[in-house]
Amino acid sequence: MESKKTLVLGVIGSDVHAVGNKILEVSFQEAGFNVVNLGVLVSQKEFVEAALETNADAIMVSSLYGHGEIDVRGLREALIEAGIGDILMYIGGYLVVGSQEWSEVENKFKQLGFDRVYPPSTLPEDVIPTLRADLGI
Amino acid sequence: MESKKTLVLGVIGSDVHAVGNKILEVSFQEAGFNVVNLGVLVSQKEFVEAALETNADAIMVSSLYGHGEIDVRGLREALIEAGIGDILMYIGGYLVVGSQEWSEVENKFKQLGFDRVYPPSTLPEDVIPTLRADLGI
Amino acid sequence: MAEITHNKLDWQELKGEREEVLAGWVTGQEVDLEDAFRFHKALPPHLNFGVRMAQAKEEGVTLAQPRAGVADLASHTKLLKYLQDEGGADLLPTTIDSYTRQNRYEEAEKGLEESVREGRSLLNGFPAVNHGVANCRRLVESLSVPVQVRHGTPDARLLAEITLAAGFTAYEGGGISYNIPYAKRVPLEKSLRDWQYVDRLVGYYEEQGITINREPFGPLTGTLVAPSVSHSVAIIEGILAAKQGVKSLTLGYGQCGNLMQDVAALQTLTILAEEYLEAEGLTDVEITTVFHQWMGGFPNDEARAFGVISLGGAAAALGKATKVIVKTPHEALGVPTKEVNAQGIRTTKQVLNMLKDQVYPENEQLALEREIIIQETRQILDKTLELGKGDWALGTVRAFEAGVIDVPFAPSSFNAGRTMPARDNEGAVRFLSWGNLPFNKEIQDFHRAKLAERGKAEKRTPSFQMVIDDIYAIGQGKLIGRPR
Amino acid sequence: MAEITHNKLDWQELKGEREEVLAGWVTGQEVDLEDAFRFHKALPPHLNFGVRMAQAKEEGVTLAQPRAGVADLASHTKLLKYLQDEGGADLLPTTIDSYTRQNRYEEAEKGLEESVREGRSLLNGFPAVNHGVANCRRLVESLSVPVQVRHGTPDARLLAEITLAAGFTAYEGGGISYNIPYAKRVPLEKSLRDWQYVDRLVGYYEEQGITINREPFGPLTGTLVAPSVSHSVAIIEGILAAKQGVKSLTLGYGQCGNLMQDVAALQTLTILAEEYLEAEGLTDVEITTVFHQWMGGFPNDEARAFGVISLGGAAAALGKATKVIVKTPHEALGVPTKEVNAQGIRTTKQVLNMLKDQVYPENEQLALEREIIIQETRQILDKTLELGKGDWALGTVRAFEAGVIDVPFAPSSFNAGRTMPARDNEGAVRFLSWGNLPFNKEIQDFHRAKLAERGKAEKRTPSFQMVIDDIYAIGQGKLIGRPR
Ligand code: B12
Ligand code: B12
Repeated sequence: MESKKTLVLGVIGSDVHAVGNKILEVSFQEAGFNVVNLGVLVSQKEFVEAALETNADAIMVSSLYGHGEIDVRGLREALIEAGIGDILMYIGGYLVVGSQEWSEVENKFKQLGFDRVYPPSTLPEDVIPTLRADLGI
Repeated sequence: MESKKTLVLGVIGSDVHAVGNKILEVSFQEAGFNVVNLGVLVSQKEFVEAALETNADAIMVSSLYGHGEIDVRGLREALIEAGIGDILMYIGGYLVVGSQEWSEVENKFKQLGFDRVYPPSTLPEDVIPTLRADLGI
Repeated sequence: MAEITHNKLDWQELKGEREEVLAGWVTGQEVDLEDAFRFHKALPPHLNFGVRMAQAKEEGVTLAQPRAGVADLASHTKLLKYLQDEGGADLLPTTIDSYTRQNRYEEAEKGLEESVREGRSLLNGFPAVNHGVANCRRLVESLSVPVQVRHGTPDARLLAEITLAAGFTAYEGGGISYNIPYAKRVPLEKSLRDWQYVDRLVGYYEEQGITINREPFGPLTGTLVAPSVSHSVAIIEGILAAKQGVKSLTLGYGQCGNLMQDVAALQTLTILAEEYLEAEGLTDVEITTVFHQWMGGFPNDEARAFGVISLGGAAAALGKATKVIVKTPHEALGVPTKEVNAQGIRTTKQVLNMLKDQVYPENEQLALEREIIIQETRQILDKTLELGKGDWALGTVRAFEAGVIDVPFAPSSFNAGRTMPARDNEGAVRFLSWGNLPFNKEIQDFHRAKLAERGKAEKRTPSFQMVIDDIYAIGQGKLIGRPR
Repeated sequence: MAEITHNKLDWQELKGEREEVLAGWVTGQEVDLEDAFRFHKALPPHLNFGVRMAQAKEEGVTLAQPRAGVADLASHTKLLKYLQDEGGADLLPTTIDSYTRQNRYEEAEKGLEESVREGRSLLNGFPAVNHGVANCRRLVESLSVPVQVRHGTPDARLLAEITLAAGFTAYEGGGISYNIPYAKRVPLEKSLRDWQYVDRLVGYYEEQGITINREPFGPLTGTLVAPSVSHSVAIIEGILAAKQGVKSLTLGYGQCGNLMQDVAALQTLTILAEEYLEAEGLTDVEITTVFHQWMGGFPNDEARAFGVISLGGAAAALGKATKVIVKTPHEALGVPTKEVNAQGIRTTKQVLNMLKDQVYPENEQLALEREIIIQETRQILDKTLELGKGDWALGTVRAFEAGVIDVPFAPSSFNAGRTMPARDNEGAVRFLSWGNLPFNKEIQDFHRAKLAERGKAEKRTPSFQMVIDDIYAIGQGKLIGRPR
């Protein structure tokens, strides 16, 4: 299909949690998306470049190991600089060290430039309908 | 020995918890007391009568099943009426239903006329020295 | 009193007694059997306890059931719904308060009133007699899983009349198991006969096509009760119940703590029960099992209590019990809140689910453990029947008199109390002294050897101190009360 | 780079490399080996990890060790003391943060500073390199049980230099187990060689009479890793370590969830390791085992998590692991507080204590399970050695290239990633596809049959969906991901 939307997927920073990433890849593919999976240990630069190169419709960032807060700072700015500042961007996983009040975490990451923020026990089926809606499909 | 002090022991009310009672009996005996064990399901009347009959030095009440609060009301008064109002009286076990702040429970039972109040995980060795002291031996 | 027999009571002849029983408290007047039958027949099958148990047995899964009861109806309903919805309880209880258990309905009434006034339960359970039929029905109707009456009542006739009429579909207890651990001066003849009444009532419901599940209380005093002792009691009560027409029977056993012994105990319970029931020609009874998580003293610490609870769940699953009665992390702290109670259920269910497709492997040691339990139980039961000259009820009375059945730490003056149980070097419950339990030399030698082995490992002669140490052990974080 | 071999590195020739390594961060200058030896020799034996492990092995008990690490020294010390005193931890960890693991010491420094400023840890562990030798020593000195460095670092040379000099007596990791699950683009030649450096350093300590315990990371990706795969890696890393002079070795295995398989895995791990080490003439190595409580996704609910933790404790005790690494009831919620961490330890210790005198019975199924693991592991290891022409290091590189060793869900591009593990109908981890694992027909048929059996029970053809279901299963309260 020509109309397939492209997602760039990856686990940011020094994070190596690979299992959720693998499942998301398979699930998004099965849901009809074109998935560019950068895997684990992905830098901000790699996200930006991949999004540019593939003309992506959305970036799906994972962070499981707790350093997400540090790792994503400046990502939205880098996207703006690259001229794709308004690309849709989701994040999910264990976004901070320890367990904090979810609404605080959500807020923090929205301010860091994410359109949607997902807690750890999120299943692919919890995300796909929203993603379709946000992408207008 | 002539000088043996006599303890009246029993589990008050409709309470049938027999294990702790058995252990207390054996332990107090081994510690050199003369033990009159009324067992479980002991009424206030039985406590008063046994104390009178055996010329007891102390009454050791157990209550494990949670109704202790209701069961012991009036016991001190009954002892006073029987002319042995100043007999030493201890209570121990699970004194109320559920778990409440210990200091509150202790206070409540002191007001109900007990000289000492013990929480459930009390071991015989936690009590015997104090008992000796209170009885002046 | 006529000499007790195990024969079926004549329903017509019970009329007079029933009237007396129902007059025991004002709510007795609410009992109307015809109406009760209508109510039961209208209940959907998923609310029938026996049906649910039979289904679980068929599927080979273990169901989880908590204990719970508070004084007033609204709070009790809320509690059970919480355990069902948030705890995931497969089966529900209604634990009865201790005054009701001693038929002291006035005191229960006072406790109930005071509880309502103070806004907290001053009773350790739900006074179902005081609440009466109509109120109890409201409870049954508001639940979506079956509910059972759990108590500890030597004379439970009125309680049975009221709760069964109200639509409860399961009733715990028996003439031995709700007397010996729960009373001091109630003669066995009396409690056996009062429970025959209950069983006959259940049998009468069965005659109308209404299944009421009956469950003798397996763990007895909950404290180092060896499997053969509790099996003997469970099987006798099973026979006595079946003689009165009970068709759905759940036999119980309380965790001892050695996994192999616990599995062997669960496996032998059904084998032996079927054997002895069949010998009496009682072949149309559905037998299921219940495993009780550790019934003795618990650790104060919640985290440690979770460990004890989980091990109990594991033994239940590996022994393929039909249901497990769940403890809570606050067992050693007091009657739990609904939240804490639900935690115990969820921990248990996680363990059950993770083990449900696994088996405890057949092996020689397990076979030996089963053989010991089978031989011991047969020796007790056969001697009991002999004493009763073929009558189980009479035999039971005489067996207790003779110490042929003897429950450790029981408060009843009709229990000999001459045995002394203790753990062996692997933590299995054995006998340090077996009193008058009619064990043959082989069995006696077995116990002697097992305890000598432990004594040697601990460099001490087995004595009552060992028993005391074992009583405290689990509460203090271990299974065997080794000297420090 | 010269072709890798498993031969012992020449300590003198390492001089230059050591200088480079120590120059990697300013605290490298603090390392003074003579001073380190003095410090270690002055440590009382009860603080030596290897000594404690050997003692536990001798006594046949299982020790409990948590994971824990926060950014700043004072908080980290407080945390470990709490786990020791309130949790009853027998052994302590120091979990290193993820920046340090990737040698990003600047980022670790930033995280550390920010953590101190904000008064909460922004790092997921303790940045030991940044803290340096003197600070780490303060930590070691303030504890009363042995402490180990736990991390996930492909190039852990500087971290080893600093922490060993600081008096840590145990060091986790290895050239495979801290690369394949923890990195994406680090060639095995590089990580193997960097870990030979670490092992040679440990060997040098051993030459001075100082025992440093080494532990390959057993669970790898923690997600449905079959025993033969993790055993192969553990044994290779054990051989590689011993070749460099390591004398105290703890081999690991992560709980799969089927009790029989877990017990068989623990039993075979030592048997196989001794066999393969002996074949290399490495006979003076003390081998102990570590069991990791379930390393995959946990349930969110604490009560359910306690159930998973307890089952792990039970498997560790019944499999007679020398130690168990403990999870916490907040595993699925985030890095735990010290209180929650201590709860996990206490639950585990209750289970360990209650099972420590019990055995998992020998039986045919267990023997079969052992046989499968032994055969599979031998097939993998023998092929590896063949590929390496007798050299384990070279063989490892080639085995990974060929998919002869293949870790499921590993992020490394040097891992073939062609296998697909799934649970069988009893929950044991089997292979749905074994990629290039060099299994003979018998083994292949075994796995095929096992998965066919499950497929039949679930009325579906085994596929990746089954794998996904299994990944979520424990988190969702069950062991096997059955279709709903
Ligand atoms: C397996 C595991 C590991 C394995 C990973 C192997 C591998 N290479 O993949 C190993 C053992 C190597 C490991 C290492 C570490 N781990 Co780890 N690990 C886990 C564990 C147990 C399961 C993760 C998992 O695979 N889950 C299953 C998958 C399917 O779920 P998932 O990853 O959560 O992904 C789903 C959702 O989160 C969501 N999602 C994820 N990303 C995104 C993105 C978007 C856009 C959306 C919409 C949704 C979404 O959808 C996914 C699919 O359903 C979790 C705890 C848990 N969950 O029980 C800890 C956990 C994630 N690990 C943790 C930590 C700290 C570490 C370590 C630092 C070690 C340590 N201190 O113990 C290292 C870090 C290594 C590194 N540099 O990254 C912490 C994170 C804590 C925090 N943030 O507060 C956790 C929570 C454990 C804990 N409680 O301490 N870990
Ligand atoms: C075994 C047991 C039973 C057995 C008793 C068998 C028997 N006849 O003895 C059975 C199963 C029959 C039973 C029944 C019931 N039980 Co009960 N039982 C227990 C259990 C598990 C252990 C008790 C025990 O034997 N401990 C070991 C002995 C050695 O310790 P102890 O009894 O506490 O005694 C020691 C100390 O308390 C102290 N002590 C005691 N008395 C005194 C007195 C003095 C003066 C001093 C100084 C010290 C002292 O010294 C003793 C020796 O160390 C406890 C919970 C627990 N502790 O883990 C619940 C528990 C006591 N039972 C409880 C309840 C509610 C009941 C029931 C109402 C049923 C129910 N709702 O579940 C019935 C009541 C029956 C009745 N009418 O009494 C509650 C009480 C709750 C509360 N007060 O809030 C408990 C705490 C369980 C719970 N968390 O719900 N129980």
